[in-house]
Amino acid sequence: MTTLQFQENPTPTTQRPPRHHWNMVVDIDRCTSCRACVIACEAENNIPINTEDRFTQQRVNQWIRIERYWEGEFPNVKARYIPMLCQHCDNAPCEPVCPVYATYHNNEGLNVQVYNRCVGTRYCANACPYHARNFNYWEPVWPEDFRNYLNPDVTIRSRGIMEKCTFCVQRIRRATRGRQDVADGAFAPACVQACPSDALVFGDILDENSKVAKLSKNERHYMVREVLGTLPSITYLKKVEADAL
Amino acid sequence: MANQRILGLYPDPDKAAEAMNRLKHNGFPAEDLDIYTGSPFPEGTFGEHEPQHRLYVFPFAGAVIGFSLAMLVTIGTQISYPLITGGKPILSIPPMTIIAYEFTMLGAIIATVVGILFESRIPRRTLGVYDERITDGFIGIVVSCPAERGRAAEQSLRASGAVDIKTEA
Amino acid sequence: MHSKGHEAAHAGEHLHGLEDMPPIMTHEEVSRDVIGRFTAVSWRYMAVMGVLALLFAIGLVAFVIRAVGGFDDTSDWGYFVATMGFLTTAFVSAPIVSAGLRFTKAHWRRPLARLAEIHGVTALLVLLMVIPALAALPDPVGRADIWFDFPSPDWFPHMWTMIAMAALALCTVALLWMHALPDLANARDHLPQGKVRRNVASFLSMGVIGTVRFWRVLYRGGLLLGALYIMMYMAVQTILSAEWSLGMVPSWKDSMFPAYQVMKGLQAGTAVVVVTMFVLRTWGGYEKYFGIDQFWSIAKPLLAFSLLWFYMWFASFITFWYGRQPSEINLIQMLFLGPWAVPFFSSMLLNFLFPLGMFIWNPIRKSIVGPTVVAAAVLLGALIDQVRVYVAPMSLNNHFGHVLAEVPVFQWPNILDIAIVVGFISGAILLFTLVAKLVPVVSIWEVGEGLRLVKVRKFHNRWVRVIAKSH
Amino acid sequence: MYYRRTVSDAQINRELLDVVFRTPVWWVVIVSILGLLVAVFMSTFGLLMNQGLGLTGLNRPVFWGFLITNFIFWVGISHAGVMISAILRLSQAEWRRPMVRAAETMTVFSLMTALLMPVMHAGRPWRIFYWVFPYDFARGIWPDVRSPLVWDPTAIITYLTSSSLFVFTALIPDFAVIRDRATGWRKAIYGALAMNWRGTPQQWKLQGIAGILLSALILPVFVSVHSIVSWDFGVSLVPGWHVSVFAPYFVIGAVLSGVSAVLTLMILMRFLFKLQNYIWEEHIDALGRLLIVVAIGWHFLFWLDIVFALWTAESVETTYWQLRLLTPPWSWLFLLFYVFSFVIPTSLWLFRKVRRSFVWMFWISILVNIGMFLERLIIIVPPLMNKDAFTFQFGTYRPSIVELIIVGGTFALVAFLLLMFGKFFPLIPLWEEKEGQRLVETVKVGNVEVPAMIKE
Repeated sequence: MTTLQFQENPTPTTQRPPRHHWNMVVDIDRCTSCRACVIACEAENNIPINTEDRFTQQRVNQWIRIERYWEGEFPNVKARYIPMLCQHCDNAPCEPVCPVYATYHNNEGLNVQVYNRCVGTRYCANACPYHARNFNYWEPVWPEDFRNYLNPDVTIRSRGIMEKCTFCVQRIRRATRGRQDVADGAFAPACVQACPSDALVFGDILDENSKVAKLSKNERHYMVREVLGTLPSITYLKKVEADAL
Repeated sequence: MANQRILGLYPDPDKAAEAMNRLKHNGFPAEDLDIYTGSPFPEGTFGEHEPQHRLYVFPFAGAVIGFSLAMLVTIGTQISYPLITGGKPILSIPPMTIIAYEFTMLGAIIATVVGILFESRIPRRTLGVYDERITDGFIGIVVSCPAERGRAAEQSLRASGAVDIKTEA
Repeated sequence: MHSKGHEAAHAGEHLHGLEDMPPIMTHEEVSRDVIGRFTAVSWRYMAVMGVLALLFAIGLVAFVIRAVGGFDDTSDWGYFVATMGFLTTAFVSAPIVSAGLRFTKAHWRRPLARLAEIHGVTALLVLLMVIPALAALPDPVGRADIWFDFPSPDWFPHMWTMIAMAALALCTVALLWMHALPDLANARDHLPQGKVRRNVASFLSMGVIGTVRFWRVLYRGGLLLGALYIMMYMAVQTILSAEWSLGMVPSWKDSMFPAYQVMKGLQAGTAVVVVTMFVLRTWGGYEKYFGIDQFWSIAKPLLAFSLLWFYMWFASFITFWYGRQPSEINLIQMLFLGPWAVPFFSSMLLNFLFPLGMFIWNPIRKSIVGPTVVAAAVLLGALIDQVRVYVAPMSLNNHFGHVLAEVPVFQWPNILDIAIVVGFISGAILLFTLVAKLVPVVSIWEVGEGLRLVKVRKFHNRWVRVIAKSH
Repeated sequence: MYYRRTVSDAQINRELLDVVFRTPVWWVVIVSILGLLVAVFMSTFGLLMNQGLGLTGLNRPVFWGFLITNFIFWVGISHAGVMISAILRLSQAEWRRPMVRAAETMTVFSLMTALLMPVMHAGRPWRIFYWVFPYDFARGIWPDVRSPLVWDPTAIITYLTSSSLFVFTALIPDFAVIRDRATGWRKAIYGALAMNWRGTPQQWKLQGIAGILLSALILPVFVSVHSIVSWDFGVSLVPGWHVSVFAPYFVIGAVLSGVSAVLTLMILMRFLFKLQNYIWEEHIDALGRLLIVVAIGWHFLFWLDIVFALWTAESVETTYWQLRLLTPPWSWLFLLFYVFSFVIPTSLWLFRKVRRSFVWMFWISILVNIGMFLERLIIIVPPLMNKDAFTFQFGTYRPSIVELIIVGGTFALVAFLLLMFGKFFPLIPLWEEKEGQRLVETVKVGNVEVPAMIKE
């Protein structure tokens, strides 16, 4: 009886052997849905401002969003929150469908989006089971006095291309450039940094004593839509029921 | 000595067939006789000699070329840009089969068309001795023979009711 | 020699195109010849019957032993179900060949339409085999099945499957009998008095007289029944593959599969017809009717079906391969690349690669032996393929749940399985040999009609065949 | 049966080349109107390119809409050409003769139109040719052969090339006919095209073989093309798209829409080009019967799709079927599509009179194609609208005016191209018609003269 087997990601000889595998842990129990992560992300990554008509057109551009579910009947209604962002799957359904290699998997476990390769077929957005990809339907514009607030480390995406959460790859690059090893928690993506209740934890799963590595072994851990076999890089920790304690 | 091509024009197939028989009977070998028609007739309607061709070689050659080209492109691109997408193997066979299939068919088809043109000997430099009425349903019989036999050929053509005779040195 | 029946003023002089004209007989000759062979019972025929009957008996014994063993373990019944699937795929689908060719008004179908319809009678055998196969099915609750818990009486939980199968059997018998009526009448009129066979024939022919009205009804009714048969065959293949193959495997959602099985049916059915033609031609003395024309023409659809075999397989394979969900990876392991890889690739060879490699050469298509060899290979491949498709799912030890968590190991046939497979297949052939003595194996009236509609004439300097449109 | 009216070769030339030598008024009028529409179409494309896809009705969950539907629709239409000519050539059906070339030509033009759609629908059209023809080495990378969107251009360009060559090969003898009648510059051009064709037995034999051989080679391509298009959906994990039956289902659907498109074309040709002597009741009757068979086969696969989606009764599958079948407007569209492309064509089985009436068949063929357009829309959009697990706002897709203009414009474009072709080349192969006329025979059975064909 052979049981479930996945093809291991083949590491091509020409690529450097993986030194890091960036992962994130999201503790649902700590999330208060304050949406600080959403704002931080927009500020860090030069995301066009989601004006009112963006909402009415249903073309909101959010790299991270908070999914809200209601449970139970009034008066005892429970609100559930799940921060949802690109899961950087190891078997990402969005990658192979791109005709021009605009998105592929790099050797640090990141699902990379290459803006100037993208021709905007939007096939990846259809393929993504987590609904984490955004398309620039319009040319992004900022008010005149906003120009100086834009982050110089991040490309401004033109109209007609896909974009999504990059795990703040610019920060990763700054932190790891020319270094052999990076201390755990030495840097973090904007959302993680901004999270007041430490619901989001970021780190390198490859070193065993990193916070991420420990938390992801927590008994509450699960992955979203695990049955699809996409092997996400984001582990979620279940809510602890107050009445269960 | 110069070879001469004589065209006899016939309004209906029966006369043409008769002319063919007569010419053959008068010692003009079938491979020196050619027939121009405005539309296809069943093979051997006029008792002409079997057309020979080697068309079937072409599609196979084309298919081989197309297939190897496809292999070159698919394997080449995948090996030279070893980027992992969706955890699929760097050398993914199923997608390669699809592209290889299309290239193979494309090669075969292009080669076939080339073969058809080549085997029907077109494009050719000149039209040669010819008559517009042929595309109106007339039938032209062309005898190519040494100049001194031209007279005999012409007679046989006339004898079976050619409405017109054209000669080209 | 060919001059008979040719409208030739001067058949003496040799003209192009005469040599490849088929010999032309008259209606009377055909009738006398076929009726004669129909009544004659040679020792060879008896011998074949004996062997087949023996094998079938052994198969039945093996089946009884299995039945005593009980119906609880599906893996016991894998090979039995596979045999059922093979009979449905190969023999029961044969009438589709004749029906389809009737639609396209192909003249070369005339001699072979009847034998294809006789093969359809195997549906009766399959109808009987369905009963134990149904008993072997696990309880549908908690697993997918084609009836979606559609209410069926407790005393007969699987009534709908039975009804569908019975309808198919009824339709094929009707198809055979209807098209045999004129020939039965012929036998009634031309067999000597007092012979048992004559009485049977006259009973079956039900006093048919070839009035204009009768012929019109025969023509229209034949087309209608043929259409019904094809549609019903699709339904039955869908039910069989859904109940005993797809439904056995959790999370096997392959909407292509029933269509794939139907297509395999067309391929194997055509192959059966080819092989039967060869047998009848070589040992039955029917070489006048099954000529190059038949083999050459039927080779083309056979090639087309072989190509479709690969096409449809690839279409579902690429879906699973690209999807790469855990259960899909296991499914590929189970069906193609895992323990059942050898059967799969051998059937790929026999059903696709070999026919393709042979049939792209016109000389091979345009021969007697070529198509026969390919058809035999196709049949062998079809058997292996059906074994793979039915035994692997039946041998799973958990048919419930939402994902296919494990891949079953390869299951070798034991002696009982082999006896069952061989026995029931020879049972089907036995059925054919029996029915072939009940109705003429070559349809006299259709061949006769064809003779009236085909003429050979002189066209300027050559001979041509002139074929009239029947309507 | 099919050739009861016998026409002489000269008359065939005269009647079928009429439009080639004498420009009728209706042609000028229609072509100029269509040209205007095409201009509107192209300028809309320019606007879209200039302003960006914000002009479309697409939004965050629904990334693909009308344009992709239109793409599939036209690829589907293009399948008529090979369906008709190849299969009928191989089976040597006599009634193919008047319709082969028109069908093949329609294949070519509808494929060209289909190729426009992905270009317009991409975010950066000016970059897209790199994806189709990888010339742009600035990126230092070639397309990813693993992507279905790379299989697509490969297949479609193969199909386009081969069907154009197919049309051209069969045109050579007719070029010769025009060459012999034309004068001046026309003679020069057609003469060059005819390449001094003379019509020797050798050349005719090769024409015959070309018909059979090319059909046999193009037929597999034709099957592969729409299968590959279907895999754009089939291989992705979107529930409702990830279905294994899509390949044959799309192919047969394509044939369904294609055959009815050929019907429309035939009837329009008979009406516009005055081809009463060549296109008769028998032809549309035969096409009608073909339509019945195809519709039934298509329905089998359609039914399999539904049954095996609901097979395991998982919510991911049932939700979008609820959307398709029960939620307006989709429920209405679904009903329309089902009636138009299944109920109507199959019920033709019962009505021989309808099958043989040009007016009826014209409207029916139009309805079938409307139904097939809806089918593609229903296949594509509802699964996208429904990302089952998530709560955030689900887009409802409504095509914008721009998309509507573009979709409408493609019809004008194809009609325009077909009329242009019909002006300069005969839409009915002259030599096939002449051959057909020649092979007519009758066999006397008893008192009736049964019409017959000469077979070699």
